[in-house]
Amino acid sequence: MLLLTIFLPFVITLVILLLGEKRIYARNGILMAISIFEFVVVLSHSQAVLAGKLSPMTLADLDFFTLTFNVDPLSLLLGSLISFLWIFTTSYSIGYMSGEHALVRYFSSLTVCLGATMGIIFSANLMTFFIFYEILTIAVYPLVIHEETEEAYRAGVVYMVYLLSGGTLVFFGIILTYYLSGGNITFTIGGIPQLVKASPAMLYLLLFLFSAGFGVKAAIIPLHVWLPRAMVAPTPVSALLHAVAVVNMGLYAFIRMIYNIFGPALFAHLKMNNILAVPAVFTIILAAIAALRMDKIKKLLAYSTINQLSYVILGASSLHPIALLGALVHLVYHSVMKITLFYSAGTIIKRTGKTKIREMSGLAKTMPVACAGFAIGALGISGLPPIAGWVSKWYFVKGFLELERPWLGAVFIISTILEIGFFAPPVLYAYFGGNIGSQQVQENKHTNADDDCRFEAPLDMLIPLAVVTILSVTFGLFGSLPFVFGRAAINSLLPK
Amino acid sequence: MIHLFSSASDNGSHLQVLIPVMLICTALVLHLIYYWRPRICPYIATGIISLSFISALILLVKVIHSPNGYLEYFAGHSWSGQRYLASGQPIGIVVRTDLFGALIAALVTGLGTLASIYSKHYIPHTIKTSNIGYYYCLLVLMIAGMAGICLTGDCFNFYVFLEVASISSYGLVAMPQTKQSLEAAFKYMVVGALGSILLVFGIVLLFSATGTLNMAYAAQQVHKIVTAPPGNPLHNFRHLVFASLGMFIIGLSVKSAFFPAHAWLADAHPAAPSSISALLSGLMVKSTGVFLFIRFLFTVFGLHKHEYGMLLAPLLMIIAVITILGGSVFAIAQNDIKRMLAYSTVAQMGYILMGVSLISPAGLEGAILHIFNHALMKSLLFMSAGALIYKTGIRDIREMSRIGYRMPVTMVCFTVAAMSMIGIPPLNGFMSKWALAKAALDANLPMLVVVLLISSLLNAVYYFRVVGTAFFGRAQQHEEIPHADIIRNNHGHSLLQNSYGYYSLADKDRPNENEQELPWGMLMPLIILAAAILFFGVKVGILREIIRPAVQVLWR
Amino acid sequence: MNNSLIVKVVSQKMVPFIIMLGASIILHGAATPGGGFQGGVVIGAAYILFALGIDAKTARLRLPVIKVKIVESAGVLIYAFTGLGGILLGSNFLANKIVLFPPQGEPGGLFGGGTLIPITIGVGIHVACTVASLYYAFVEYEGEPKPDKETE
Amino acid sequence: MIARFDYIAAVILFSIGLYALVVKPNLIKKLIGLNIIETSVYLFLIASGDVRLGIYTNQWAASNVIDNPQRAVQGLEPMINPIPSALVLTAIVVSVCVTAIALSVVVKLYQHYGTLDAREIASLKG
Repeated sequence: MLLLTIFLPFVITLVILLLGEKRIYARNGILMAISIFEFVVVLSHSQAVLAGKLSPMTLADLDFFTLTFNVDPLSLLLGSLISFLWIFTTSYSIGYMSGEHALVRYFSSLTVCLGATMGIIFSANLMTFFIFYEILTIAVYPLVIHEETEEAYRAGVVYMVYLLSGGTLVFFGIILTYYLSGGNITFTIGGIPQLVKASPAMLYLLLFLFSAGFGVKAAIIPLHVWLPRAMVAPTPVSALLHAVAVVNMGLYAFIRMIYNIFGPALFAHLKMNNILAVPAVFTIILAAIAALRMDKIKKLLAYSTINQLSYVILGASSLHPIALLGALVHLVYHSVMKITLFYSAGTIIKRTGKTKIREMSGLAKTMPVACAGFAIGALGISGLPPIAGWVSKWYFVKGFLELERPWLGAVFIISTILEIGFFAPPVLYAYFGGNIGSQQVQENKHTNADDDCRFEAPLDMLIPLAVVTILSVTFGLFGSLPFVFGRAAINSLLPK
Repeated sequence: MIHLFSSASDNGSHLQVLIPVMLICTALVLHLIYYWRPRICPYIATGIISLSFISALILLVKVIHSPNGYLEYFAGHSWSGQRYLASGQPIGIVVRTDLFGALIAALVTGLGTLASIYSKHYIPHTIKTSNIGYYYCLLVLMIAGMAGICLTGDCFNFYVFLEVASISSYGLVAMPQTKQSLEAAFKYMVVGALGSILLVFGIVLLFSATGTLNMAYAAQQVHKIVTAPPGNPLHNFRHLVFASLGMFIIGLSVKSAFFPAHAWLADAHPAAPSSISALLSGLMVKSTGVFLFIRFLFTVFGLHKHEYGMLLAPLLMIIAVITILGGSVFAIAQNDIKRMLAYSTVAQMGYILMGVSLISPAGLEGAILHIFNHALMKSLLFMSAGALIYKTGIRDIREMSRIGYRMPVTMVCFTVAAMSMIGIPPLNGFMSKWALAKAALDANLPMLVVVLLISSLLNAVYYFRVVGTAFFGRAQQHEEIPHADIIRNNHGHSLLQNSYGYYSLADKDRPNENEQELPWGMLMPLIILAAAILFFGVKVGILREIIRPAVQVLWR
Repeated sequence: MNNSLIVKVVSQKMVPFIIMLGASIILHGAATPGGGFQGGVVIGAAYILFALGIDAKTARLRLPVIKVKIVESAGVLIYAFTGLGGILLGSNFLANKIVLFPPQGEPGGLFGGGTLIPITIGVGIHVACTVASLYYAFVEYEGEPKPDKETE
Repeated sequence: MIARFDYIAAVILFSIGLYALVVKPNLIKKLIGLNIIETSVYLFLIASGDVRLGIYTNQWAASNVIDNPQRAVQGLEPMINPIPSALVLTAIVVSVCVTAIALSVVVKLYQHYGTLDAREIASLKG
């Protein structure tokens, strides 16, 4: 069943390619079915995994390494999150993209992304991980350039250069690991044992290679350039990049690197947690300041993502169970909230063609659901109490206080203030701004003819938006599922 | 037949000589057959090459099962059965095939079969009809030469076969008779002849020093000379050995297009017909260049045994690094797809040299693995590029947008090979890069791994450019190819000369415009090669089981 | 080509003698300096002389391209089959034994070379034909009208 | 060393040939240069077959040389080695082939460009 989650999407891709541009309903049906199927299959593993049963599965022996897959609590957490959000990504994409060009390419790439993401999450060693990591990189390219404008192609080039360079560094890291550990590249609880014997210089090099390589996907600041550029893509793709697959895979890789390659003991012994904290703090503050200057909604969201991702890196590198729990939970919450933000922003852009913050003025009257979603997401990301984000921030701060590093806790406070600073304008404009926006609502030429503006957007866009908005609120008030998986993950990552 | 497969008195096999002999004999009658029955000529060529492929496979199996890892066959000895002089020097020409040679011979004949199948449809649109007979003649001769190089064990035999292969390839490069191909052929010929003459020089010096042309015996003598203490008369022959080594290194560097001498390759390989480009890039630079490089450096000069190996290694390593980076950087700058592939070949030759320069069994293993894998990948790349040119007449990468939708199978095959070239894991290119990287780390030279990775990244840049344009390029219509003059080929099709001076069929005369993308005869080699790339990526163990003992034989 | 009569006659009368010399060199290839290549070149040179004496087209009529090519290939095949004879008779490729020529010559004599005799004959035929056809390839080449530009 | 005037001649010939090959723009002259280089190597080859000329020569007797170098060095077994001559023949054949093909290519090039100047025949770059 596990292999099915990984390889079925690739088969489905072929089916989509064969169906062609014409058979829209069949394609949509298949896409929804595969998304729901994935979620069900991933969840079906939870019983066994939470009970502590791991069963690695070797698919092929490739002489130097094996293609092996495994489920552990961390991959269960990520897998269920992503397959769950995929349902909304698919349905939102179907709505958003209806009538666009090259949909076969779009949806087949999307499905390859699903398979690759699942492959990354369930891989049990570095090489298997790397194969799917690169497949994901390549599969996202057609999505980035989907608009086929000059800007999109330039963004595509930037994307490819950054991501492939990152992949190369990762690959070098893998070779070095292979070399240092004498051929053992399996993710091991507590780290790969053979690495302890390696010389510190080599291990620092390894840390550099992995962090720089994964840092591209996780958008650590000097390596983040591709992420705001890739905003030219359609909104569902941005959501995919920022909330669902791509950057989360960078974070996942970081967590795997810290806990399953180096291992907490070695990591702490070499003071790597302090080293890794530097770029993370740097990124958090700089990205927040950069976001203050942005006047486009999607750019603002991009920098907000960069800022939030480093929370997770900072929390994960702390090696403290509470901060780690905060990181894992934040991974989930951030995804949910960011997808809310993107969907509401996307709905606004699709319906009104507005991209600037100032243009959102007074929009709440014409598009109440979208603006409510945006406001809730913004509040959540900023970390205001009733909505999801505050829980994880609370854990971060608590963890760092327990670690007696209050200044790292202070970073979160500063960042929160900055976030309120940059998220306030759009929300305030939307709800309390002058009514200049309402006259300019223009009919988008792509919307269906039968949609006579009874709703502010087609239902297949509004429903996912509403669901993820509600989720953001519920997770804030009583979200227990992420904690169940998260605690299990911590037990497996940080052995007593 | 009496002793067709194994010789009566030696441990050799008749196949060792029969493979080149039957190819050469067929080649010489092929152009006569073309006069007589033009239509059966391609079939005869394909048949004889595939027959030699089967023979090479049988030979490979025999070599694998031979106790020493090589077969020795004495050609042209006296009837009395005397094989050696009293001093232990063999009489006559010794055809000595070890595992390495047998493997490459199988590769040569196998790829030759595919190229010859591919040629049947491709060639009539590239060269004059009256030359087709000569084309097949030269093709078979070239394969005979390359197979002969791999099978013999005699210095001068190497030279003769090398020249057979080289001269036929000069003719093949010139065969389209366009400005480019003629100019490229001239350059190729001058540089190639210079390289060959340096090789003769090397062989003569080696002969002067050791008094033999037999490689195994020469190796013993070289060992004696190099280890002779000062005062021993043999000590005086050291200089000859060193001079000979230098000549071999320079001559073979020219032949295998290492850095300062790489320019001819970038001209010659793109100018040839694509089926020949595939063989030139895939096999020619290897069998006449790197194969002999490994053969002479390890088997004869014993680089791993003597101290001059340690002196040469850094030099070779520097050349390798410059070749890798230079080739990759130049490849990025190209707009002509075949020229880009040719520069990519230069870079890949650097990889192989890098494996050799480590002077370790692991490095050699990686180098041989890469020889094999690169032959498959680059043949496929050139053949699919040729198919693009055959169908659409487009050589310029910038004009290729959306071509992947017009010719899906071809472009998918191209993509598979390109991904393998970049080093995407389950494909065979990754396996050899991995082996090279591991060897470099074993030799404690992580910088080489960095070079390898930078080059992979550059590979990714230029191959992705093609694949990206082909599948996701701008949908705009490309401009009309500016054509200087229109000529007519032998089928009455008008040929357009584009801005690069290459001829291509005009749109209306393009074959099978509305039918399937390519004739099956051209599609089949592509698909077979793509499957082979995948197969040898997943089942790399099969190759390593052959290569590991092959390296042991070389290492002795 | 308007040669003087003397040149024409002498060149034609010389041809058989040159061919005789070539044949002699070929046949004695096994025992003395010389052999197939040298003798073949001499015979080829005889033909070139012949063609120079009369004009090339007439010479061409005496020796059509296709015949040259057939004989040329036959030369190589003689070599190859001599080699294969060794295998068929139970030894190795090109193994040397006096089997094709009944008179068993003394070592150093005309027939002392064993299989070397057919080999040198094959090589000689091949080389002679090659030299002749090379000459024709260049002499009879009908190029397109050339521009008048000359270098150096 | 001066005794080996043949080697010196070979080196001089080689230099002349290389000069012609590199410097002369005319394609035919380049080919002549190539042939001169080849000739120099043949000269060297044949000269190295002559045992009488000194110790840096081929020692074909040579199964003897390596086993019993003194005798050959002392000139007790003076003999001209036939193998280099045979090799030279093969090499000459090869060079004839190369020259023939190269000349035919030059003819075709002349037909395309109307010149034999290598500086003007330069459509391939990069």
